[in-house]
Parts: sequence; structure tokens; C-alpha cells
Amino acid sequence: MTTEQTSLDASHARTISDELVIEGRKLVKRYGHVVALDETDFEIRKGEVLAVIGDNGAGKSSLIQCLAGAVQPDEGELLIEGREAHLRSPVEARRLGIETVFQSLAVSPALDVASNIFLGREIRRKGIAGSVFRMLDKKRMRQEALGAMGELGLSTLQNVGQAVETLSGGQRQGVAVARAAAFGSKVVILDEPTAALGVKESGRVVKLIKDINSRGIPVVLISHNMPQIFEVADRVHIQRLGKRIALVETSQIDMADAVALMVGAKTPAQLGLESS
Amino acid sequence: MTTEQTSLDASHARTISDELVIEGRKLVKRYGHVVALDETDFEIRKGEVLAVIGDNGAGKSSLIQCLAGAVQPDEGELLIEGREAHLRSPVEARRLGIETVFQSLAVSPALDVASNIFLGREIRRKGIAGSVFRMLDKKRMRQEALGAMGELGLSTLQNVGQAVETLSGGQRQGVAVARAAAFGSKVVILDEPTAALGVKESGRVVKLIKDINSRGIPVVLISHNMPQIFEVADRVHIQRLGKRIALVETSQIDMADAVALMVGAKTPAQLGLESS
Amino acid sequence: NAAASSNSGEPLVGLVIKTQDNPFYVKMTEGAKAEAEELGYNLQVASGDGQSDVDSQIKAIENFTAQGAKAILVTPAGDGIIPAIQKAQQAGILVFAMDSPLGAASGIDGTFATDNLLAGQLVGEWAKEALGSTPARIATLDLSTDQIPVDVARNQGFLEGFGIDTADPTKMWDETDPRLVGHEVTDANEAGGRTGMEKLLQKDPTINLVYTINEPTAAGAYQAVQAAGLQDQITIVSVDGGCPGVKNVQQGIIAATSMQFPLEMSKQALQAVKAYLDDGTKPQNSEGLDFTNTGVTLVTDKPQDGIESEDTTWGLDQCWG
Amino acid sequence: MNISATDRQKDESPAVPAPKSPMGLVEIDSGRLTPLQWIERRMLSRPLIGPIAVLVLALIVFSIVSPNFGTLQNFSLILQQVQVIAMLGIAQTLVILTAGIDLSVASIMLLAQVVMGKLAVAVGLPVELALVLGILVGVACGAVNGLIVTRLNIPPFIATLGTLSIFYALNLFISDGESVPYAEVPPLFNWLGQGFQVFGTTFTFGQLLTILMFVLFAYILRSTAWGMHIYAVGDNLEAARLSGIRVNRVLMSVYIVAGLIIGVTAWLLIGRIGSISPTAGASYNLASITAVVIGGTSLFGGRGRIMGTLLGAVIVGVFSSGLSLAGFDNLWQEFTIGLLIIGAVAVDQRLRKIGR
Amino acid sequence: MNISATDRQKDESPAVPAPKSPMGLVEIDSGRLTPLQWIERRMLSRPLIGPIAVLVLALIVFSIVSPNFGTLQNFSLILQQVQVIAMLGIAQTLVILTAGIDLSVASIMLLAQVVMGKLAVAVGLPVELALVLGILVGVACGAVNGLIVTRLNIPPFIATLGTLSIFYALNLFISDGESVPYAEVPPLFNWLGQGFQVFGTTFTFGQLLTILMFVLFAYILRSTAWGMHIYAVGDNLEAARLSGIRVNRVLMSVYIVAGLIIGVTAWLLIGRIGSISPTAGASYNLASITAVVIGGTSLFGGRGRIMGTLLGAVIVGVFSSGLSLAGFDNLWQEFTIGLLIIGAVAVDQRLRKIGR
Ligand SMILES: Nc1ncnc2c1ncn2[C@@H]1O[C@H](COP(=O)(O)OP(=O)(O)OP(=O)(O)O)[C@@H](O)[C@H]1O
Ligand SMILES: Nc1ncnc2c1ncn2[C@@H]1O[C@H](COP(=O)(O)OP(=O)(O)OP(=O)(O)O)[C@@H](O)[C@H]1O
Ligand SMILES: [Mg+2]
Ligand SMILES: [Mg+2]
Repeated sequence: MTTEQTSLDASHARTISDELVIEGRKLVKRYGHVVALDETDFEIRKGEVLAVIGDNGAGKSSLIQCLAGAVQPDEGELLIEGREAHLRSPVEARRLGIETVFQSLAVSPALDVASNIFLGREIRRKGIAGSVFRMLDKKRMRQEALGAMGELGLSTLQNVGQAVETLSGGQRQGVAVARAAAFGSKVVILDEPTAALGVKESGRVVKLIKDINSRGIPVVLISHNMPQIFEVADRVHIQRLGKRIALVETSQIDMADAVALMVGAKTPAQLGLESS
Repeated sequence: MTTEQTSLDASHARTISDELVIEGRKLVKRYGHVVALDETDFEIRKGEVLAVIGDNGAGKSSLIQCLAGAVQPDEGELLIEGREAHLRSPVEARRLGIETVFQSLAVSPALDVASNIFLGREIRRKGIAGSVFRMLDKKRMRQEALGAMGELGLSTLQNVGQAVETLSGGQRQGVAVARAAAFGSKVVILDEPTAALGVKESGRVVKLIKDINSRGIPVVLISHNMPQIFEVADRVHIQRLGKRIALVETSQIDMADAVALMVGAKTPAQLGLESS
Repeated sequence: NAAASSNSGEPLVGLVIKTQDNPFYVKMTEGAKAEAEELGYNLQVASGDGQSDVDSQIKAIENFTAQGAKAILVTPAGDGIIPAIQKAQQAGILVFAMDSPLGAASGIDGTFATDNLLAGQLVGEWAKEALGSTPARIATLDLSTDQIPVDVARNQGFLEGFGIDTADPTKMWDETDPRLVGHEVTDANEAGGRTGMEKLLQKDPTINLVYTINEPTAAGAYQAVQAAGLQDQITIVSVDGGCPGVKNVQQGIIAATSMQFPLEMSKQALQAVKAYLDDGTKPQNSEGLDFTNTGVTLVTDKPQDGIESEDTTWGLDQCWG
Repeated sequence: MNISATDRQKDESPAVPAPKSPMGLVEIDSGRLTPLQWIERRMLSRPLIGPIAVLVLALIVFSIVSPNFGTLQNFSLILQQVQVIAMLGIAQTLVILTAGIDLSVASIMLLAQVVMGKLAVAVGLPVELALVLGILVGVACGAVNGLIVTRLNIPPFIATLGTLSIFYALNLFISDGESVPYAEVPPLFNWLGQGFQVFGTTFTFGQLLTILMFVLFAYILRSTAWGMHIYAVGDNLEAARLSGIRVNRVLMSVYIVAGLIIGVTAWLLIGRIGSISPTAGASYNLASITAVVIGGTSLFGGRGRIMGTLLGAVIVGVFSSGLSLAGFDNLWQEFTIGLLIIGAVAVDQRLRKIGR
Repeated sequence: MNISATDRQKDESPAVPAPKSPMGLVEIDSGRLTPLQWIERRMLSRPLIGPIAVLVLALIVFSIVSPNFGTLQNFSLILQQVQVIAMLGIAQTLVILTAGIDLSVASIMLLAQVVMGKLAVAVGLPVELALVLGILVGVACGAVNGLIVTRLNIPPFIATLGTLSIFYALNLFISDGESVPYAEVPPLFNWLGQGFQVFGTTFTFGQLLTILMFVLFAYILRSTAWGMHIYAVGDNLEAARLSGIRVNRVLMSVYIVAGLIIGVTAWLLIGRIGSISPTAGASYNLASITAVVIGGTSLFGGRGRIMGTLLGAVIVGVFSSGLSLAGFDNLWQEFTIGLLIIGAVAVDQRLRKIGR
């Protein structure tokens, strides 16, 4: 596949090119004597939805934390659009357009929903109120936050001025997802974004992923929900014991095989896949 | 149904009686101006698996927190085996044999896995070392913890002497579930126990729920995973906007209708259910 | 210079002061260092952490004992240090008290101190004369609620000198004389002096005489007096004799102060150490006192008849700091 | 269902009307409140309600007990008495909002003040330059604290427990423990102690500066991104970091700005006491924390209001003045301030619980 | 794959062999370590490695600098000098492990001590009874702190900032600021200051008691359920509560036991200074926290070792003694202790990072 391909799914029209947006080579991350990432590779192409699956503790979160600048790999290199990058903090990743929903959610409990969504890139007032007195435009931030939350269909949220600590588990996850969706420009990474969400809200998130992707933005999705993955992802990255053991097109593998690989019941060789 | 019924599923042999283990009547819980529980009812029968479903923010966690003594309802009454009970703390609920996995997990990050599993009911050494010097039997607790974790198939866990904060999200959830499973005697309540778990581990939890239940212990399961619920639950409690809008046998409703009720697309009356 | 010269050949003399944030002890230390150099002693200094920090002083005495000091000079923060002193004496070390007496019962080898009671009396007597026939409205700005001996001696001396019945002379604030308007504690610094004075004036704006525990307190009190525009009505007296204090006397901020002589104190004490080490003679107490009085002099530019005093020109020449 | 819009407000800006949820499921019943209920809710949900209640109560009681207490003159005096602690309290509040604590504020102030005095009086630099350099010493000390916290990763309590001693020792070393007397203090240094008359009562420029600083920092904390980031860092450091806030930069800036405020407070202190003293206000470390705490700011970070600190400082001043006028000994004043700390925080918590 | 068994140990008990995972997927490579690597890992993963390193380094340096330093006599002396702070440190450690802090330890000690003296000397009660009642005053003060923390829900820093003043004022009120002189102190009160000779060096019963108390509480914290619950409560209060721990009961018991230890320390203090003084050791509040902190216990609760506190207290004593023997002025001693606090904690953190 060296030419651009166009998805057959019309409602999901977009182009996937061979160009890599992010590439990780032989990434290693150790925690004391625990090896969370063991020379794992990673790649995501322009325009695609990549699912990362793997057992609990396989190193999925550790991997995306490296991509998001939240932790620094001990070894290996990271290339962003072909150029070597050292992400020393989440700020740098964000500046490069990489937006992440962490498994731990990373929301500030005492701040309200709107402040959380705009944290770190607040909107200032127009005119001298904003430029000289650096005054925030709270009204506008609230309105936009309301819109972003509404997209997710979190209808029970009563007030975007409400502190995040008073939200239910699912509402909280909604805040994190809404933030990433609103700002992602180069890549959006979601670590188990639907874990605490209800059926309807999960559906909304899947739709949101498609929306983001149809804007041409590649998405990395970590999830334990296989049907969801096979609905939305173009390729699956299978992580096992700190390594990527396979990277396959969703069209070329079925769910049962993917799970079998993930838990170690089958090897890539058995399925005729080159061990990536 | 006034007579005892025996499950048809042979591998899952157990009896469900009409006797209620826990009953909640018109429970109300307010947080400031937010009404989390709005005169909701609740019941679970001896020997059954009851699923609680509902949208994010519907009040599921608030409800089971009342049953577990973690919060006190503002109004309404709670009956345990027919007698009125006021659970002023989780300790009291535990003493009555109600064991809970909270959505927030409730594990102590700096303590190791074994200590977490036995927290609050540590095992002391035999002989005077235990009775006079009150010495803990750490070795035995570690061994038993290892067994409990093994049951869940969390094979990547490297050491039960490891601090919980160094575990992955799923491993952490495993610790909480293992604890409840090991100690539950009257009721086991699980608030989204598989949210962070992988496919295999989720399967193990479903099996564990069946195991617990086959010992005659009723289980309350909160989950957004419909197939899982319909696999394991006898009845479904549908929570919506702080109220129980329906309580039905899983055999008498299909998945689509349950979801429709939950999100408000259909009303119980439309489905011919008495609004409970 | 961080480390003191450690001429290990010279006999070690330890000086234990109360605190290093008070220029009185800083000067005492300087005087002792100069005199020790003269006499060929290795002088080392240790300090407590406040007016009543007994524990640090015990530590310091133990450490000097362990180092084999020949003599220890200590400004006692309380009689809690007596057992430590006795242990040092048992080890054959000469121990003198400086600045405030410990009492004869302590078995101390000698004491070189300001007569703080007298220091208070001098300003008290001067104030009585200065006020003349004006009915007195008196306030005192003391150090702390802890009833520290120096604090008590100066306060009670002042009242005695003014002719007020001090009731129990070992206690402040148990007096019932109607001329006494009130008192506040100040931590003996400017901020405490000002706030204390403001509170007292709020309570009773007719105050016309203020005794202060030391000159920084007096300086702070004056700020409050000036802000209230009462500088012509109120006379402030103090005790100490530091140079900033004497300058304030010169400016008329403080009307009179009792000067003490820390440099003299160190000098006399070290000479007594030499006398003992040379031929075993111990110092004699001043007449009628259980310590060697190292002198107090009243300094004021408004001398009163029958009361001996020096002016600020003399004071600036003699002051410390 | 009867879910009403929550009135919880994170700031003092006018309430934004509770938005209708996109699915229209939420009923809003604020319209159904009686005006009294409305006022009650509005007032009780304010974070400053606790300190205000304590202050009003104290003012009433002391005014009844002592006739000299309730005068404008006395209020001005009380404000002068607490202005230094209140200003240190601004610096302390900034640090505490980031979930830190600064035990060294008083040491920094003394050091900055003594440097000003040394440079102007002993070295003979121009007074303006000495003043600026003194304030910069405050900034430098703040930066040292900030570096220890952010680079060495040492908890602020420990870092400032260390620098408390270090800065105090430097202060004594430079000053030799000696004050610069009033007559030698340059007038510029004393300027903030100068006053003007309003309604026959004296107010000082220092008081004015203190109030202005509170207004300024209330604005900054409430309405700028930097202020928001301070709350976010204190609320959950890791979440703030992952949200793309440069947490170390925010922390550094907070310690540096705190140092700047403390440097200015050194100037204020000179104006207040008239001389330059190496020991005046050494006890203000804990006093500034007390003001913050009584003002309702959480020591765990992320929650609190700068105006609470002003109230907290004033409350302590009111008690100290009121008790003294009522004839209580210093011993019992100390005792009562102890009770006050506990009581004020207890009242604050109780009221907020009702208010939600 | 090369995942090795983690050596992370939560306590000092002999290492439990890393269990094979039930699925046998985990390789254990400890066997492949050279003995040196093994020792290195084992040592570095210990929580006490930081304080021990600092202590050893200080001992070596000071022994070289001053010939008088490295004697058994001097070590005994240092231990006597720090015993009171170390004992208060036990109480402080218990409280800090629950994520609290006790600013009032010294005030409680002084109050207990003064009550003992008053009852025995002025009231004339039997000495044994006076002693017990004095210790009970410590217990009562601890209970007051505990009640304020658990019933009024006031953070420990604030609660004890309040009681610090309250207990100190009571102490001055009861004693009238006066000491009971050496000659009037009953021998029983002084007993812990008595000594015995070993190898020509004097040791005191107080030292012995201090060491015994450390051993006792190290055992309790490590090997009993109560100890485990203290860690759990400090680690995450809400999780502990939901796990079925009676958190308020644990907190109350900690403050009460702390009060008991402080009561006993009052007895130790009398033995140490020979008289009963209402002001001796008022500075020990921060000193006891310093010992805990240098000993590597986290101020955020849930992590730390009681033996670290002993090491912390001894380290401060060694520095103070060593610097004084080396002829440093107190000014520079204070400066150096400030650096020590920061340096010791920085070293501790660095070593632990390597050790993992
Ligand atoms: N901060 C840490 N300290 C120590 N060990 C860690 C840390 N973070 C992760 N680990 C370990 O690294 C391994 C991989 O963890 P990671 O969180 O990446 O797994 P995961 O694939 O995301 O699992 P899950 O599906 O459960 O979220 C686990 O064994 C975990 O215990
Ligand atoms: N401590 C609290 N303070 C304020 N509001 C709260 C609190 N806990 C819950 N709520 C509110 O109560 C409502 C019900 O929350 P609850 O956690 O019970 O929902 P849930 O059904 O468990 O949702 P989820 O599936 O997302 O976990 C939500 O609107 C939530 O915002
Ligand atoms: Mg993960
Ligand atoms: Mg929930």
C-alpha cells in the first residue's frame, strides 16, 4: 500500500496515507524493576483510527504516556512527522497538536467544568480588558464548554459552572473527552475513554471519534471493548507483555483471533502475521 | 412467584427465594441542590444476581453507597433481612456481611496488595505472638492474597508485596474485586467492576460473580456492559434520573428495551411494565 | 569569618549567651573575644534560641565540658541550667554567671551582672522627679508573659524607684496602684512596642509616663505616641544603653535610659578567670549584692536634681553597638 | 423530579444563569425561591461567609463591652497593626493555594529590610536604589524557595523550614543584631508610615497600599489565567501537569511573586515601626498562616480567597485589640487567639455545609 | 521479556521471596545478580538509607575535623541532648503518618511537666500520683487535639496551631512563669536523668527509655493491625473509611497515644534539665517535626519509619555538636541546620530514586 486509499464507508469518508504522524522505535520504560515497555514499536498513519489493545498491565497506558509527553521513555526514539522529538512534558506534546485523554482523567476536582476544559489555553476578553488586564472571558468559555459537553449527550450535567468533583464517574470522563475533542489538531489519543460511560454515551464517543477522524485527524484509541474497536478502528496494535506483538488491519483479522493474540493463546506466527 | 425457583442453568445451580435480603424504600439523597436519589426503591432477593443499570449520573453509585453505609440517605428507610437498619459507616455494613467494590475502588495506594485485601480484618499469628503481642501473620496474608488474585487471572501482577500505586488501572480494580469476593457473606455489591478490565479479566469477573452466587450469596452488579448483564443477572433494576423506573426479570425484557428504558426513549408503561 | 580561630594550645573558655539576635549579647561576645585575645585564651561562643531557652544552654555547657574548657561564662536563661553547671564544676571547670544572677544557692563561682533592679530604679527615680507635680498615668511595655527574671527585675525596679508598692517583687502586674494604667507584652522589639503602645493609648489616652523593657521597644512605642500626637504629653524611659538607644535619647525620643556595660562585663569576667587560673582567687561580690555589679549609669539630657546622670555626649562615647 | 440548579460558584463574579441542558431535561427552580431564600442561599454559598460572620460577631460583642472599641480611629489603628501580617498573608495565600506553605516569610522580610538599611545607611547608596535592591533581595529569597521546591522536589514545608533558618541567620549576620534608629532612617523608607486625615481619623499610605494589593491580587486570582493555574496546580498537581500546565513555571512564579510582595512588605514594616530592626516581626511566620487559615483558605491547596486572608488578619487584630481593651491579660489573649483559630474554622465549615 | 521481581519492600521484615505468578509468566532474575548488585539493591531500596547515609557521612567528617568528637562519651552526650526531641518525635511521627501534624507537642509537654511539679511540690500529693496525673494531662491534651480533629473536622495543622497557644497559656497560668528549682524537685522526677557507667562512659536511664520506646513503636507500627491502620488512614483517608476502618477511632487513638508519649517525655525532660521550667523547650515543636522530616517520613502521611525519626534527631544532634566542637558560631550553626534539613531530604529522595 504505497498509494493513498479511500475508505469504502461513505459516511466515514476520509483518506489514509502511508505517511506516519507518530512513530516510536524500540521504546523502553522501566519502573524500578518492572519493565512496562520492552522495546515496543508504535506507529500511526495520517488519517487513520488506530486501536491499541492488550491485557491489563500490557503497557498500553505507559505507551501512550510516552507519546503524550507525560513520561519520558528510558530508551528508544520517537518521531513526529518523521522528525525526532523529545517530549519533555505534556505541554510540548500539546503544542505539537497531540491531545490526550489519560486513563487517570487528569481533571482538577475543585475547578468547574468550563475551567477544566479550557485549562492551559484560556480565552481572554477582547480589547484592552484582555490584552492589558489579561482578563479571562469566562462567559464565552462557559458557553463553549456547554457546547462541547452537549456533543457528548451528557444530558444530566446540570451546570458547567459545577465543580468537577461533584460529577458522577461518567460525567467526569465526559469532561476529559470533550476537552481532547475540542482541541486535538494533529492526533487525539484516548485511553479507555468509555470505561465509565453508559451505553448511550459510549455510542456518542464512538460517533465523536468518527467525527474527529473525518476532520482528517488520526485517533489512537485504547479500549477493552472489542466490538467498539472493530467498528471504528482501521488498524489494531496488539500489545503484550510490554511489546507490540502485532499490527494488523482490522479487515484482516477477526475479533476472536485478536483476543487470542492479546492473551497469548495464539502467536502471530500461527496466524501468519509477521511479528512486528 | 411465591414458591422457590431453581435456575435451569445447571452449571449455575442455586435457589432464589422471595425473601428480600436488602430493601430500600423511597430513599432520597441530595447533594446541595442536586438530587442524586429521588425517592428510589431497591430490593434484592436471596440468592439472585441483580443488575443495576442507568445513564451516567442516574444515581447508581449513590444508591449502592447508601446500601454500603458509605453515605447516609437523607430520607427513606433501609431494611436488611426485613429489619430496619441504619448503616452509619461502611464498617457496620461490612459487619452485616455486605461487601462492596466502590467505583472509586477505595484502595490505599502506598500499601501493598496483600495489606489492601486484608485491610480492616488482618490475620494475627497463632499463639501468644498473636494474642499477646498482636503480631500480624504477614506471610499467610500474602499467600492468601496471591490465591485471591490468581482466581481473577491477573497474571501480570508480579508481587503481592508490591504497592498498589504501582499497578495498572486494571490490576488495581482486580485488587478491589478480589477483596470483596474473598469476604462477602450476605451480599456482594460491585460498582462497575470490569470498567478497566481486559476481555479475559472481565470474563473472569463474570465467572467469579457466578461462583459467588452459586455459594448462595446474592450479588448486586452495576455495569454499562449489557451483554455481560444479560449473561449473569436474574433481574435488572433500571435507574433513571434518581428513581427506579423498572425492575424486571432479564428473561422478560430484551437488551434493546432495557436500553430504551434507561435512556428514556421508552416508558415502562409502553412496555407494559408496572412503574415500580 | 565562620570558624573561630582554634589555637588548640590556648586554654579554652566557653561563653554561653541567651540569643544572638540581641546586640547586647553580640557586644558582650565581641568584648569577650577581644579580652580573650589579650589574655591568650581560646574563646568559643554558644547561644540559646531566646530569652528562656534553658535547654540549648545545658547542651552548650555539656559540650564545653566535653571539650575540656577551663572556664565557662554563661548568661543564664533560667535556673534550669544549675544542675549542668554543677556537673561542669565537678569536672573542675570554673563557671561564672553573666548578665543575670542565679542566686547564691546555685554554688556558682562568681557572677558579673548588671543590677537590673537598680537599672529600673534609676529610670523610675528620674521619672518621678521629671514628672514633678503632674499626676502620673503610667504604662509598662514588658517583654513577655513568661515572667523572665530580667523582665521582672527591671519592671519592679522601675516601679520601686517611682515609689509604687510592687506587692510581690518577684511578679509583674500584681500591683494595684491606681496610677498604673496598663501593661502590654512586646517581645522586646519595635513592632511589639508600637502595637502595645497603641493598645494602651486606646485604653487610656491620658498616659504620660511609659516604661519600656528596652530601647527598641521604646522606639516602637514612640511611633505610636507620635502618630497620636501625644509626644509632648508622654515621657518614655527605658533600659539598655545601646548606641541606637542613646541616639534616640539625644533626639528626645527616649527621655532617659539606664546604660549597662556588656563590654565591661566580659572584660571583668575574663580577668577574674585569669586570676583564678593563675592563683585560685575567686571574685568578690559587690557590696550588698550576691554578684559583681558591672555598673549601671543613667543617661539623659534632662538631668534632675539629686539624681546622678550623664548626658548623651558621654553616652554616645560609652554606648555599645 | 426536582433537581434545581446548583448555586455553587467558584468565584465572586455575578452568577451565570444556569444553562438549560441541551436535552432540556433539567428543571430550574430558582425562580420559585422567595427573596429571603434567595439571599440566604446566595450568601451562604459564598466562600467568605464564615470569616465575615466571625468578624461581625466580634465587632458587635467588643463594641458593647468596651466603649473605646467601636471608633473609626480604633479601626484605623487595628488595620495599621495588622497590615504587615496581612501583606505577608497575600504572599502566604498564593503559596498555600498551590498546596504549599511558606514558613520563611518573616525571615525574608527581615533580611530584605536589613539589606535596605545597610545599603542606604552604612554603604551610602542612593535611597531609591537601596529600596529597590532590598525588594530584589525578597525576590531572590522567593526564587531560592521556588528552586528548592521545583528543582530539588522538596515539599514546601521542609524547604521553607530550612530557609527560615538560613535567611534569619543571614539577617543577623548582616545586621549584627542591631537596629537602625529612627533618626537615621531615610524618609523614603518611612514614607508608608506617613498619614493623612479623613473625618478626623489618621490613615496611612501603608494601609492604602495594603488594601490596593489585596484588590489587585483578588483580581489576578479571579480573572487571569495565571490565577486559574495557581488554583489548578494546588488542586491536583498531576492533573494540572497532564492538562498541559507548566506546573514548575507556575510554582516558580508564585514563589517569586511572593518574594516580591514580601520585599514590599519590608518597606511597609519600616514605615510601621519607624526603625529598621532585625527582630521585629520574627513571629509573623505563624501569624501570617493564621490569617490565611481563619480566612477560610484550605491548607491542602486549590481552595480559598485572598480577601479571606484580609478578613483573617483583621479578625485577629480585632480580637487582640478588643480583649486588651476589655482588660484581658496577654496570657488570656494568647489563650483566646488559640480558641479563635479553632472556632473560626469550625464556624466557617459549618456555615458552608448549610450553604450548599 | 525481562521483567524482574521487584524488591520494593513495605517494611523491614526479611524479604518474602517473590512468588511465582499463578500462570508462571513471570521470570525472576534476582538469581542473576552479583552479590554486590544484590547488596546495592537491597540497601538502596530500604527506606532508611537516606538518613543513614547522611549520618555516617557527618560522623566521618566531624571525627576528622575535631579530635574530641569521635568519643563514646560524646555520643552518649549527643543522645542525651536529643532524647527529648526524639521522644516527642515518636508522637509526632504517629500523627504525621496519619497525614496530620502536631504543632502543640512542646506545649503539651510543658503543661504536663508543670502540673506534675505543682501537684507534687505545691499541693503536696504523693510523688508517684503526681507523676501519673501529669502524664494523664498529656493524654487529656492529646484527646482534646483528637476531638477537634475528628469531631469538628478541623485539619490537624489548624487544630494544633490553636491548642499550641491554649496549652502554653495554661502552662504559664498554672506555673505563674516560675520554675521549681533543682533542690525542690523530688528524686523520682529526676530519676530518668540518673546514670550508670559502661566502659567509663555515663549513660542515663532516660536514654535507655528513649531507645526502648523507639523499639516498641517500631514493632507496633510494623507488626500490628493498629500500625497498619495508621498507615492506611494517612495514605488515603476515604479509601481507609470505605475499606471498613474506623478512621475516627484510629485518629483518636493516635492523638491519645501521642499525648501519652508526650506525658512520659515531660518526665524525661525534668530528668534532663533537673528543674521544672515552664519555658524549657518551647522551641521543640518545630524541632520534633525537623527530626521526623530528616528521618524520611512524608508529611503527606502514610509513608515513613519511626526509626528514621531517631536517626533524624541524632543527625541534628551530631551536626549541632560537631559544628560547635569545630568552633562554628551559633549563627552559622543555625544556617547549617537550615541547609541540613534541605540537603538531607534531597539526598534521601535521590537515593530512593536510584534504589527502586
Ligand atoms: N508509576 C508506576 N510505577 C511502577 N510501576 C508502574 C507504574 N506505572 C505502570 N507500572 C507498571 O507497568 C506495567 C504496565 O502498566 P500500564 O498502566 O501501562 O498497563 P495498561 O496496559 O495500561 O493496563 P490497563 O489496561 O490495566 O490500564 C504494569 O505492570 C504496572 O504495574
Ligand atoms: N459528592 C457529591 N457531591 C455533589 N454531587 C454529587 C456527589 N456525588 C454524586 N453527585 C451527583 O449525583 C448524581 C448521581 O451521581 P452517581 O455517582 O450516583 O451517578 P451514577 O449513576 O453512578 O453515574 P456513573 O454511571 O457515571 O457512575 C450526579 O448528577 C452527580 O453529579
Ligand atoms: Mg492503562
Ligand atoms: Mg457511578
